[in-house]
Amino acid sequence: MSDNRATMDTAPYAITTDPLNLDALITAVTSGSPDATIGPGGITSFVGVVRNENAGRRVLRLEYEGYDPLALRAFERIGAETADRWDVRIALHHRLGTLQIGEASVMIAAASPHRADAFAACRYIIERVKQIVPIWKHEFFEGGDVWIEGATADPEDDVARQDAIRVAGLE
Amino acid sequence: MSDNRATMDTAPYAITTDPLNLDALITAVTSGSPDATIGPGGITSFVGVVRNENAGRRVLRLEYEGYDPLALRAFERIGAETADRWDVRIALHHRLGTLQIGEASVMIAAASPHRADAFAACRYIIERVKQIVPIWKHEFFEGGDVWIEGATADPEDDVARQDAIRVAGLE
Amino acid sequence: MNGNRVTIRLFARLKDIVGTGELSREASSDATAGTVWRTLMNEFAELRDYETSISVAVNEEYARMDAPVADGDEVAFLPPVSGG
Amino acid sequence: MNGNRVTIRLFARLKDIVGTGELSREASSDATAGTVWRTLMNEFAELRDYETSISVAVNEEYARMDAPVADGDEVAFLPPVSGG
Repeated sequence: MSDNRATMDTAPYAITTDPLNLDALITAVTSGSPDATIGPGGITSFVGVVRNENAGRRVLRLEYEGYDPLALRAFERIGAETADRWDVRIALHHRLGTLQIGEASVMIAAASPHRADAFAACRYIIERVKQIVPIWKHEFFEGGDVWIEGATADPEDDVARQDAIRVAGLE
Repeated sequence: MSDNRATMDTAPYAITTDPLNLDALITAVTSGSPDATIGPGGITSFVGVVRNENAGRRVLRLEYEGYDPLALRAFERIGAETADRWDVRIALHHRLGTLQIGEASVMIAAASPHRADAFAACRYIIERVKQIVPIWKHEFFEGGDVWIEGATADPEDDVARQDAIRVAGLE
Repeated sequence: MNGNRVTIRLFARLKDIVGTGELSREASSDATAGTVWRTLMNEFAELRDYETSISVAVNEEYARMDAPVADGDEVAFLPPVSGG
Repeated sequence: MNGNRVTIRLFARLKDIVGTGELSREASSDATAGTVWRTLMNEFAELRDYETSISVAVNEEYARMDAPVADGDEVAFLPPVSGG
Protein backbone atom coordinates (compact mmCIF):
# COMPACT_ATOMS: atom_id res chain seq x y z
CA MET A 1 0.00 0.00 0.00
CA SER A 2 2.89 2.34 0.67
CA ASP A 3 4.76 1.56 -2.53
CA ASN A 4 6.87 4.55 -3.44
CA ARG A 5 6.41 3.90 -7.12
CA ALA A 6 2.70 4.49 -6.73
CA THR A 7 1.36 6.54 -9.60
CA MET A 8 -1.01 9.49 -9.27
CA ASP A 9 -3.56 8.76 -11.97
CA THR A 10 -6.57 10.89 -11.10
CA ALA A 11 -8.66 9.65 -14.04
CA PRO A 12 -12.00 8.20 -12.93
CA TYR A 13 -11.29 4.90 -14.72
CA ALA A 14 -7.90 3.25 -15.11
CA ILE A 15 -6.34 -0.11 -15.94
CA THR A 16 -2.64 -0.24 -15.28
CA THR A 17 0.27 -2.53 -14.40
CA ASP A 18 1.54 0.14 -11.96
CA PRO A 19 0.77 -0.02 -8.23
CA LEU A 20 -2.55 1.62 -7.40
CA ASN A 21 -2.81 4.73 -5.24
CA LEU A 22 -5.92 5.41 -3.16
CA ASP A 23 -5.14 9.12 -2.84
CA ALA A 24 -5.42 9.38 -6.61
CA LEU A 25 -8.95 7.96 -6.55
CA ILE A 26 -10.00 10.20 -3.68
CA THR A 27 -8.68 13.18 -5.58
CA ALA A 28 -10.61 12.00 -8.64
CA VAL A 29 -13.93 12.01 -6.76
CA THR A 30 -13.43 15.19 -4.74
CA SER A 31 -11.51 17.68 -6.87
CA GLY A 32 -12.98 20.33 -9.11
CA SER A 33 -16.72 20.50 -9.76
CA PRO A 34 -17.01 24.16 -8.71
CA ASP A 35 -20.60 24.10 -9.90
CA ALA A 36 -21.62 21.59 -7.23
CA THR A 37 -24.18 23.29 -5.03
CA ILE A 38 -23.73 20.61 -2.38
CA GLY A 39 -20.22 19.24 -1.99
CA PRO A 40 -19.35 15.76 -0.80
CA GLY A 41 -20.03 14.88 2.82
CA GLY A 42 -18.79 11.32 2.72
CA ILE A 43 -16.28 9.35 0.70
CA THR A 44 -16.21 5.57 0.80
CA SER A 45 -13.51 3.41 -0.68
CA PHE A 46 -12.84 -0.24 -1.30
CA VAL A 47 -9.40 -1.74 -1.79
CA GLY A 48 -9.15 -5.36 -2.91
CA VAL A 49 -5.84 -6.95 -1.93
CA VAL A 50 -4.28 -10.26 -2.88
CA ARG A 51 -5.03 -12.68 -0.07
CA ASN A 52 -2.65 -15.38 1.11
CA GLU A 53 -5.40 -18.02 1.00
CA ASN A 54 -8.10 -19.11 -1.43
CA ALA A 55 -10.34 -22.19 -1.18
CA GLY A 56 -7.91 -23.78 1.28
CA ARG A 57 -4.89 -23.18 -0.95
CA ARG A 58 -1.81 -21.23 0.18
CA VAL A 59 -1.58 -18.56 -2.49
CA LEU A 60 1.89 -17.39 -3.61
CA ARG A 61 0.96 -14.68 -6.11
CA LEU A 62 -1.68 -13.74 -8.68
CA GLU A 63 -1.25 -12.77 -12.30
CA TYR A 64 -4.07 -10.62 -13.65
CA GLU A 65 -4.87 -10.53 -17.33
CA GLY A 66 -7.45 -8.30 -18.94
CA TYR A 67 -9.00 -7.33 -22.25
CA ASP A 68 -8.21 -3.69 -21.68
CA PRO A 69 -10.45 -1.80 -24.11
CA LEU A 70 -13.52 -3.84 -23.22
CA ALA A 71 -12.69 -3.68 -19.52
CA LEU A 72 -12.58 0.13 -19.69
CA ARG A 73 -15.95 0.13 -21.42
CA ALA A 74 -17.29 -2.12 -18.67
CA PHE A 75 -16.00 0.40 -16.12
CA GLU A 76 -17.86 3.16 -17.94
CA ARG A 77 -20.99 1.06 -18.04
CA ILE A 78 -20.76 0.41 -14.31
CA GLY A 79 -20.24 4.13 -13.77
CA ALA A 80 -23.38 4.94 -15.74
CA GLU A 81 -25.40 2.31 -13.85
CA THR A 82 -24.18 3.77 -10.57
CA ALA A 83 -24.97 7.36 -11.55
CA ASP A 84 -28.52 6.30 -12.52
CA ARG A 85 -29.17 5.06 -9.00
CA TRP A 86 -27.10 7.10 -6.54
CA ASP A 87 -25.92 10.69 -6.15
CA VAL A 88 -22.18 9.95 -6.33
CA ARG A 89 -18.95 10.67 -8.10
CA ILE A 90 -16.90 7.51 -8.50
CA ALA A 91 -13.45 6.28 -9.47
CA LEU A 92 -12.45 2.72 -10.34
CA HIS A 93 -8.89 1.54 -10.97
CA HIS A 94 -7.76 -2.04 -11.62
CA ARG A 95 -4.22 -3.36 -11.76
CA LEU A 96 -3.00 -6.09 -14.14
CA GLY A 97 0.17 -8.17 -14.20
CA THR A 98 1.90 -9.99 -11.36
CA LEU A 99 0.72 -9.07 -7.85
CA GLN A 100 2.22 -10.26 -4.59
CA ILE A 101 0.27 -11.07 -1.41
CA GLY A 102 -1.02 -7.87 0.17
CA GLU A 103 -0.81 -5.79 -3.00
CA ALA A 104 -3.94 -3.98 -4.17
CA SER A 105 -5.62 -5.32 -7.32
CA VAL A 106 -8.60 -2.98 -7.39
CA MET A 107 -9.52 0.36 -5.82
CA ILE A 108 -12.89 2.09 -5.81
CA ALA A 109 -13.87 5.46 -4.37
CA ALA A 110 -17.32 7.05 -4.17
CA ALA A 111 -18.09 10.56 -2.93
CA SER A 112 -21.58 11.78 -2.15
CA PRO A 113 -23.37 14.44 -0.12
CA HIS A 114 -25.03 11.44 1.62
CA ARG A 115 -23.04 8.62 3.17
CA ALA A 116 -25.71 6.02 2.43
CA ASP A 117 -25.25 6.67 -1.29
CA ALA A 118 -21.47 6.50 -1.02
CA PHE A 119 -21.59 3.13 0.78
CA ALA A 120 -24.16 1.59 -1.55
CA ALA A 121 -22.39 2.75 -4.70
CA CYS A 122 -19.01 1.46 -3.56
CA ARG A 123 -20.44 -1.95 -2.74
CA TYR A 124 -22.41 -2.11 -5.99
CA ILE A 125 -19.33 -1.30 -8.04
CA ILE A 126 -17.15 -4.09 -6.63
CA GLU A 127 -19.96 -6.61 -7.19
CA ARG A 128 -20.35 -5.46 -10.80
CA VAL A 129 -16.59 -5.56 -11.39
CA LYS A 130 -16.64 -9.21 -10.40
CA GLN A 131 -19.65 -9.87 -12.61
CA ILE A 132 -18.95 -8.21 -15.93
CA VAL A 133 -15.42 -6.83 -16.31
CA PRO A 134 -13.20 -8.95 -18.62
CA ILE A 135 -10.31 -9.45 -16.22
CA TRP A 136 -9.04 -12.85 -15.06
CA LYS A 137 -6.81 -13.97 -12.24
CA HIS A 138 -4.26 -16.71 -12.65
CA GLU A 139 -3.59 -18.09 -9.19
CA PHE A 140 -0.18 -19.53 -8.33
CA PHE A 141 -0.43 -21.55 -5.13
CA GLU A 142 1.73 -24.04 -3.25
CA GLY A 143 1.63 -27.04 -5.54
CA GLY A 144 0.24 -25.63 -8.76
CA ASP A 145 -1.62 -22.92 -10.59
CA VAL A 146 -5.17 -22.38 -11.79
CA TRP A 147 -7.15 -19.83 -13.77
CA ILE A 148 -9.95 -18.57 -11.57
CA GLU A 149 -13.30 -18.47 -13.35
CA GLY A 150 -16.16 -16.63 -11.74
CA ALA A 151 -19.13 -15.02 -13.40
CA THR A 152 -20.19 -15.21 -17.02
CA ALA A 153 -19.35 -11.78 -18.40
CA ASP A 154 -22.78 -10.79 -19.68
CA PRO A 155 -23.44 -7.11 -18.96
CA GLU A 156 -27.05 -7.55 -20.13
CA ASP A 157 -27.74 -10.23 -17.51
CA ASP A 158 -30.34 -8.43 -15.43
CA VAL A 159 -30.48 -11.15 -12.78
CA ALA A 160 -26.83 -10.49 -11.98
CA ARG A 161 -27.38 -6.74 -11.95
CA GLN A 162 -30.38 -7.04 -9.61
CA ASP A 163 -28.25 -9.22 -7.37
CA ALA A 164 -25.61 -6.49 -7.17
CA ILE A 165 -28.30 -3.93 -6.36
CA ARG A 166 -29.62 -6.20 -3.60
CA VAL A 167 -26.14 -6.65 -2.11
CA ALA A 168 -25.53 -2.90 -2.24
CA GLY A 169 -28.69 -2.96 -0.17
CA LEU A 170 -30.36 -0.42 1.95
CA GLU A 171 -31.83 1.73 -0.81
CA MET B 1 -7.02 15.46 1.59
CA SER B 2 -3.49 15.94 0.30
CA ASP B 3 -2.40 18.23 3.09
CA ASN B 4 1.36 17.99 3.42
CA ARG B 5 1.17 18.44 7.17
CA ALA B 6 -0.78 15.20 7.40
CA THR B 7 0.44 13.11 10.28
CA MET B 8 1.11 9.39 10.10
CA ASP B 9 -0.57 8.14 13.26
CA THR B 10 -1.00 4.41 12.75
CA ALA B 11 -2.75 3.84 16.10
CA PRO B 12 -6.13 2.17 15.69
CA TYR B 13 -7.88 4.98 17.60
CA ALA B 14 -6.93 8.63 17.53
CA ILE B 15 -8.37 12.05 18.35
CA THR B 16 -6.27 14.91 17.08
CA THR B 17 -6.34 18.50 15.90
CA ASP B 18 -3.94 17.57 13.07
CA PRO B 19 -5.19 16.79 9.55
CA LEU B 20 -6.17 13.15 9.18
CA ASN B 21 -4.35 10.77 6.85
CA LEU B 22 -6.14 7.81 5.29
CA ASP B 23 -2.89 5.98 4.53
CA ALA B 24 -2.20 5.89 8.27
CA LEU B 25 -5.50 4.13 8.94
CA ILE B 26 -4.96 1.65 6.11
CA THR B 27 -1.53 0.88 7.51
CA ALA B 28 -3.10 0.43 10.94
CA VAL B 29 -5.51 -2.25 9.68
CA THR B 30 -3.13 -4.10 7.35
CA SER B 31 0.34 -4.07 8.90
CA GLY B 32 1.80 -6.72 11.15
CA SER B 33 -0.33 -9.59 12.41
CA PRO B 34 2.10 -12.30 11.16
CA ASP B 35 -0.02 -14.86 12.97
CA ALA B 36 -3.01 -14.23 10.73
CA THR B 37 -3.73 -17.46 8.87
CA ILE B 38 -5.93 -15.61 6.40
CA GLY B 39 -4.81 -12.10 5.53
CA PRO B 40 -7.09 -9.28 4.46
CA GLY B 41 -8.82 -9.52 1.10
CA GLY B 42 -10.73 -6.26 1.27
CA ILE B 43 -10.30 -2.92 2.98
CA THR B 44 -13.14 -0.44 3.17
CA SER B 45 -12.84 3.11 4.33
CA PHE B 46 -15.09 6.02 5.12
CA VAL B 47 -14.00 9.65 5.14
CA GLY B 48 -16.40 12.25 6.47
CA VAL B 49 -15.71 15.72 5.08
CA VAL B 50 -17.07 19.12 6.01
CA ARG B 51 -19.87 19.87 3.60
CA ASN B 52 -20.63 23.34 2.24
CA GLU B 53 -24.33 22.98 3.04
CA ASN B 54 -26.44 21.83 5.98
CA ALA B 55 -30.22 22.10 6.37
CA GLY B 56 -30.32 24.78 3.68
CA ARG B 57 -27.59 26.86 5.31
CA ARG B 58 -24.40 27.85 3.51
CA VAL B 59 -21.74 26.50 5.88
CA LEU B 60 -18.49 28.47 6.26
CA ARG B 61 -16.58 26.20 8.66
CA LEU B 62 -17.07 23.81 11.56
CA GLU B 63 -15.44 23.79 14.96
CA TYR B 64 -15.33 20.37 16.57
CA GLU B 65 -15.13 20.00 20.34
CA GLY B 66 -14.74 16.71 22.18
CA TYR B 67 -14.42 15.18 25.61
CA ASP B 68 -11.24 13.39 24.60
CA PRO B 69 -10.78 10.67 27.23
CA LEU B 70 -14.41 9.57 27.06
CA ALA B 71 -14.41 9.81 23.27
CA LEU B 72 -11.43 7.45 23.09
CA ARG B 73 -13.23 5.02 25.38
CA ALA B 74 -16.26 5.24 23.13
CA PHE B 75 -13.99 4.39 20.17
CA GLU B 76 -12.73 1.34 22.05
CA ARG B 77 -16.26 0.32 22.87
CA ILE B 78 -17.29 0.63 19.22
CA GLY B 79 -14.22 -1.42 18.29
CA ALA B 80 -15.23 -4.17 20.70
CA GLU B 81 -18.83 -4.16 19.43
CA THR B 82 -17.52 -4.43 15.87
CA ALA B 83 -15.12 -7.28 16.66
CA ASP B 84 -17.97 -9.19 18.31
CA ARG B 85 -19.92 -9.17 15.09
CA TRP B 86 -17.52 -9.12 12.15
CA ASP B 87 -14.12 -10.57 11.26
CA VAL B 88 -12.33 -7.25 10.85
CA ARG B 89 -9.45 -5.08 11.96
CA ILE B 90 -10.49 -1.46 12.28
CA ALA B 91 -9.10 2.02 12.71
CA LEU B 92 -11.02 5.14 13.70
CA HIS B 93 -9.58 8.67 13.78
CA HIS B 94 -11.49 11.88 14.52
CA ARG B 95 -10.25 15.43 14.15
CA LEU B 96 -11.14 18.29 16.50
CA GLY B 97 -10.72 22.05 16.19
CA THR B 98 -11.51 24.32 13.25
CA LEU B 99 -12.17 22.55 9.94
CA GLN B 100 -12.69 24.20 6.59
CA ILE B 101 -15.09 23.01 3.85
CA GLY B 102 -13.75 19.80 2.27
CA GLU B 103 -11.48 18.88 5.17
CA ALA B 104 -11.86 15.45 6.71
CA SER B 105 -13.39 15.28 10.20
CA VAL B 106 -13.45 11.52 10.61
CA MET B 107 -11.78 8.54 8.94
CA ILE B 108 -12.56 4.86 9.37
CA ALA B 109 -10.86 1.81 7.85
CA ALA B 110 -11.85 -1.85 8.13
CA ALA B 111 -9.88 -4.79 6.76
CA SER B 112 -11.26 -8.30 6.49
CA PRO B 113 -10.72 -11.53 4.60
CA HIS B 114 -14.33 -11.00 3.44
CA ARG B 115 -15.49 -7.80 1.79
CA ALA B 116 -19.03 -8.09 3.18
CA ASP B 117 -17.60 -7.86 6.71
CA ALA B 118 -15.41 -4.90 5.79
CA PHE B 119 -18.36 -2.96 4.33
CA ALA B 120 -20.74 -3.74 7.19
CA ALA B 121 -18.19 -2.88 9.89
CA CYS B 122 -17.27 0.43 8.28
CA ARG B 123 -20.90 1.47 8.01
CA TYR B 124 -21.69 0.33 11.54
CA ILE B 125 -18.78 2.33 12.95
CA ILE B 126 -19.80 5.66 11.42
CA GLU B 127 -23.38 5.19 12.67
CA ARG B 128 -22.11 4.44 16.18
CA VAL B 129 -19.73 7.41 16.11
CA LYS B 130 -22.71 9.65 15.45
CA GLN B 131 -24.71 7.95 18.21
CA ILE B 132 -22.42 7.70 21.21
CA VAL B 133 -19.08 9.52 20.85
CA PRO B 134 -18.91 12.74 22.92
CA ILE B 135 -17.90 15.08 20.10
CA TRP B 136 -19.89 18.14 19.01
CA LYS B 137 -19.84 20.34 15.94
CA HIS B 138 -20.26 24.08 16.14
CA GLU B 139 -21.47 25.21 12.75
CA PHE B 140 -20.60 28.66 11.44
CA PHE B 141 -22.82 29.52 8.51
CA GLU B 142 -23.69 32.60 6.50
CA GLY B 143 -25.63 34.67 9.01
CA GLY B 144 -24.88 32.97 12.29
CA ASP B 145 -23.66 29.94 14.18
CA VAL B 146 -25.27 26.98 15.93
CA TRP B 147 -24.23 23.99 18.01
CA ILE B 148 -25.40 20.87 16.22
CA GLU B 149 -27.12 18.39 18.54
CA GLY B 150 -27.81 14.91 17.30
CA ALA B 151 -28.12 11.74 19.32
CA THR B 152 -28.31 11.34 23.08
CA ALA B 153 -24.93 9.88 23.99
CA ASP B 154 -26.10 6.75 25.78
CA PRO B 155 -23.86 3.82 24.88
CA GLU B 156 -26.24 1.45 26.68
CA ASP B 157 -29.17 2.44 24.45
CA ASP B 158 -29.80 -0.85 22.71
CA VAL B 159 -32.42 0.58 20.35
CA ALA B 160 -29.77 2.86 18.88
CA ARG B 161 -27.27 0.02 18.62
CA GLN B 162 -29.78 -2.24 16.88
CA ASP B 163 -30.50 0.59 14.49
CA ALA B 164 -26.80 0.83 13.61
CA ILE B 165 -26.69 -2.93 13.07
CA ARG B 166 -29.70 -2.69 10.78
CA VAL B 167 -28.15 0.11 8.75
CA ALA B 168 -24.88 -1.84 8.46
CA GLY B 169 -27.28 -4.35 7.05
CA LEU B 170 -26.90 -7.40 4.98
CA GLU B 171 -25.31 -9.69 7.54
CA MET C 1 -18.48 19.72 57.92
CA ASN C 2 -15.99 20.20 55.13
CA GLY C 3 -18.18 20.18 52.00
CA ASN C 4 -17.23 17.81 49.22
CA ARG C 5 -16.19 19.58 46.05
CA VAL C 6 -16.68 18.23 42.55
CA THR C 7 -15.33 19.48 39.27
CA ILE C 8 -18.02 20.00 36.65
CA ARG C 9 -17.14 19.72 32.94
CA LEU C 10 -19.47 21.19 30.33
CA PHE C 11 -19.42 20.95 26.55
CA ALA C 12 -20.82 22.58 23.43
CA ARG C 13 -23.90 24.73 24.10
CA LEU C 14 -23.84 23.92 27.83
CA LYS C 15 -20.48 25.64 27.97
CA ASP C 16 -21.92 28.70 26.20
CA ILE C 17 -24.87 28.85 28.59
CA VAL C 18 -22.75 28.64 31.73
CA GLY C 19 -19.92 30.70 30.30
CA THR C 20 -17.19 28.19 31.14
CA GLY C 21 -16.32 24.58 30.39
CA GLU C 22 -15.10 23.82 33.87
CA LEU C 23 -16.30 24.90 37.29
CA SER C 24 -16.19 23.66 40.86
CA ARG C 25 -19.17 23.28 43.18
CA GLU C 26 -19.85 21.95 46.64
CA ALA C 27 -21.80 18.74 46.86
CA SER C 28 -23.41 17.16 49.90
CA SER C 29 -22.07 13.85 51.16
CA ASP C 30 -25.07 11.99 49.66
CA ALA C 31 -24.92 13.84 46.36
CA THR C 32 -25.45 12.08 43.03
CA ALA C 33 -24.72 13.19 39.48
CA GLY C 34 -28.39 14.14 39.34
CA THR C 35 -28.10 16.37 42.43
CA VAL C 36 -25.22 18.22 40.82
CA TRP C 37 -27.19 18.64 37.57
CA ARG C 38 -30.29 19.99 39.32
CA THR C 39 -28.20 22.44 41.31
CA LEU C 40 -26.72 23.68 38.06
CA MET C 41 -30.17 23.94 36.41
CA ASN C 42 -31.34 26.10 39.29
CA GLU C 43 -28.39 28.37 38.70
CA PHE C 44 -28.65 28.48 34.88
CA ALA C 45 -32.28 28.23 33.75
CA GLU C 46 -31.42 27.68 30.08
CA LEU C 47 -29.98 24.28 31.00
CA ARG C 48 -33.58 23.08 31.44
CA ASP C 49 -33.61 22.62 27.64
CA TYR C 50 -31.48 19.54 28.33
CA GLU C 51 -33.50 18.03 31.16
CA THR C 52 -34.48 14.96 29.13
CA SER C 53 -31.54 14.72 26.75
CA ILE C 54 -28.53 15.17 29.01
CA SER C 55 -25.97 12.40 29.53
CA VAL C 56 -23.50 12.26 32.36
CA ALA C 57 -20.03 10.84 32.95
CA VAL C 58 -18.30 10.56 36.31
CA ASN C 59 -14.51 10.42 36.27
CA GLU C 60 -14.45 9.86 32.50
CA GLU C 61 -16.89 6.94 32.53
CA TYR C 62 -20.51 7.10 31.43
CA ALA C 63 -22.74 6.98 34.48
CA ARG C 64 -26.39 7.20 35.46
CA MET C 65 -27.92 10.24 37.09
CA ASP C 66 -28.26 8.30 40.36
CA ALA C 67 -24.53 7.56 40.51
CA PRO C 68 -23.01 8.89 43.78
CA VAL C 69 -20.32 11.52 43.52
CA ALA C 70 -17.47 11.89 46.00
CA ASP C 71 -15.04 14.62 46.89
CA GLY C 72 -12.71 15.38 43.98
CA ASP C 73 -14.82 13.63 41.36
CA GLU C 74 -15.12 15.01 37.83
CA VAL C 75 -18.74 15.15 36.69
CA ALA C 76 -19.21 15.82 32.96
CA PHE C 77 -22.55 16.77 31.41
CA LEU C 78 -22.93 15.91 27.75
CA PRO C 79 -25.56 17.38 25.43
CA PRO C 80 -26.69 15.26 22.47
CA VAL C 81 -23.59 14.44 20.41
CA SER C 82 -22.92 15.40 16.80
CA GLY C 83 -19.53 13.96 15.87
CA GLY C 84 -18.59 12.38 12.57
CA MET D 1 -13.61 -16.14 -53.65
CA ASN D 2 -11.24 -14.32 -51.33
CA GLY D 3 -12.18 -15.66 -47.86
CA ASN D 4 -12.86 -13.16 -45.13
CA ARG D 5 -10.30 -13.27 -42.34
CA VAL D 6 -11.03 -12.48 -38.72
CA THR D 7 -8.66 -11.96 -35.83
CA ILE D 8 -9.51 -14.13 -32.83
CA ARG D 9 -8.54 -12.96 -29.31
CA LEU D 10 -8.42 -15.47 -26.46
CA PHE D 11 -7.93 -14.94 -22.75
CA ALA D 12 -7.03 -16.80 -19.57
CA ARG D 13 -7.43 -20.57 -19.85
CA LEU D 14 -8.65 -20.32 -23.46
CA LYS D 15 -5.26 -18.90 -24.32
CA ASP D 16 -3.54 -21.82 -22.58
CA ILE D 17 -5.70 -24.37 -24.42
CA VAL D 18 -5.08 -22.88 -27.84
CA GLY D 19 -1.47 -21.93 -27.08
CA THR D 20 -1.81 -18.33 -28.20
CA GLY D 21 -3.87 -15.27 -27.34
CA GLU D 22 -4.30 -14.13 -30.90
CA LEU D 23 -4.81 -16.04 -34.14
CA SER D 24 -6.30 -15.46 -37.57
CA ARG D 25 -8.87 -17.66 -39.30
CA GLU D 26 -10.88 -17.61 -42.47
CA ALA D 27 -14.60 -17.04 -42.08
CA SER D 28 -17.34 -17.51 -44.67
CA SER D 29 -19.23 -14.46 -45.87
CA ASP D 30 -22.25 -15.41 -43.75
CA ALA D 31 -20.18 -16.21 -40.65
CA THR D 32 -21.28 -15.18 -37.18
CA ALA D 33 -19.36 -15.06 -33.90
CA GLY D 34 -20.92 -18.46 -33.19
CA THR D 35 -19.58 -19.92 -36.45
CA VAL D 36 -16.09 -18.80 -35.53
CA TRP D 37 -16.45 -20.27 -32.03
CA ARG D 38 -17.67 -23.65 -33.31
CA THR D 39 -14.84 -23.83 -35.82
CA LEU D 40 -12.41 -23.24 -32.97
CA MET D 41 -14.09 -25.87 -30.75
CA ASN D 42 -13.68 -28.42 -33.56
CA GLU D 43 -10.00 -27.60 -33.68
CA PHE D 44 -9.43 -27.55 -29.87
CA ALA D 45 -11.70 -30.02 -28.11
CA GLU D 46 -10.96 -28.69 -24.63
CA LEU D 47 -12.79 -25.49 -25.53
CA ARG D 48 -16.03 -27.50 -25.25
CA ASP D 49 -15.76 -26.88 -21.46
CA TYR D 50 -16.87 -23.35 -22.28
CA GLU D 51 -19.78 -24.13 -24.59
CA THR D 52 -22.36 -22.73 -22.16
CA SER D 53 -20.29 -20.14 -20.32
CA ILE D 54 -18.44 -18.34 -23.11
CA SER D 55 -19.04 -14.65 -23.85
CA VAL D 56 -18.07 -12.91 -27.04
CA ALA D 57 -17.09 -9.43 -28.12
CA VAL D 58 -16.80 -8.21 -31.71
CA ASN D 59 -14.52 -5.23 -32.31
CA GLU D 60 -14.26 -4.52 -28.58
CA GLU D 61 -18.01 -4.49 -27.97
CA TYR D 62 -19.97 -7.25 -26.26
CA ALA D 63 -21.97 -9.14 -28.87
CA ARG D 64 -24.28 -12.13 -29.20
CA MET D 65 -23.19 -15.38 -30.78
CA ASP D 66 -25.45 -14.65 -33.75
CA ALA D 67 -23.71 -11.36 -34.52
CA PRO D 68 -22.31 -11.34 -38.07
CA VAL D 69 -18.58 -10.97 -38.51
CA ALA D 70 -16.94 -9.27 -41.48
CA ASP D 71 -13.50 -9.25 -42.99
CA GLY D 72 -10.95 -7.74 -40.62
CA ASP D 73 -13.15 -7.99 -37.51
CA GLU D 74 -11.68 -8.81 -34.11
CA VAL D 75 -13.65 -11.55 -32.37
CA ALA D 76 -12.78 -12.04 -28.68
CA PHE D 77 -13.90 -15.05 -26.65
CA LEU D 78 -14.16 -14.47 -22.91
CA PRO D 79 -14.29 -17.22 -20.29
CA PRO D 80 -16.09 -16.44 -17.01
CA VAL D 81 -14.42 -13.40 -15.49
CA SER D 82 -12.64 -13.19 -12.14
CA GLY D 83 -11.46 -9.62 -11.71
CA GLY D 84 -11.50 -7.62 -8.53
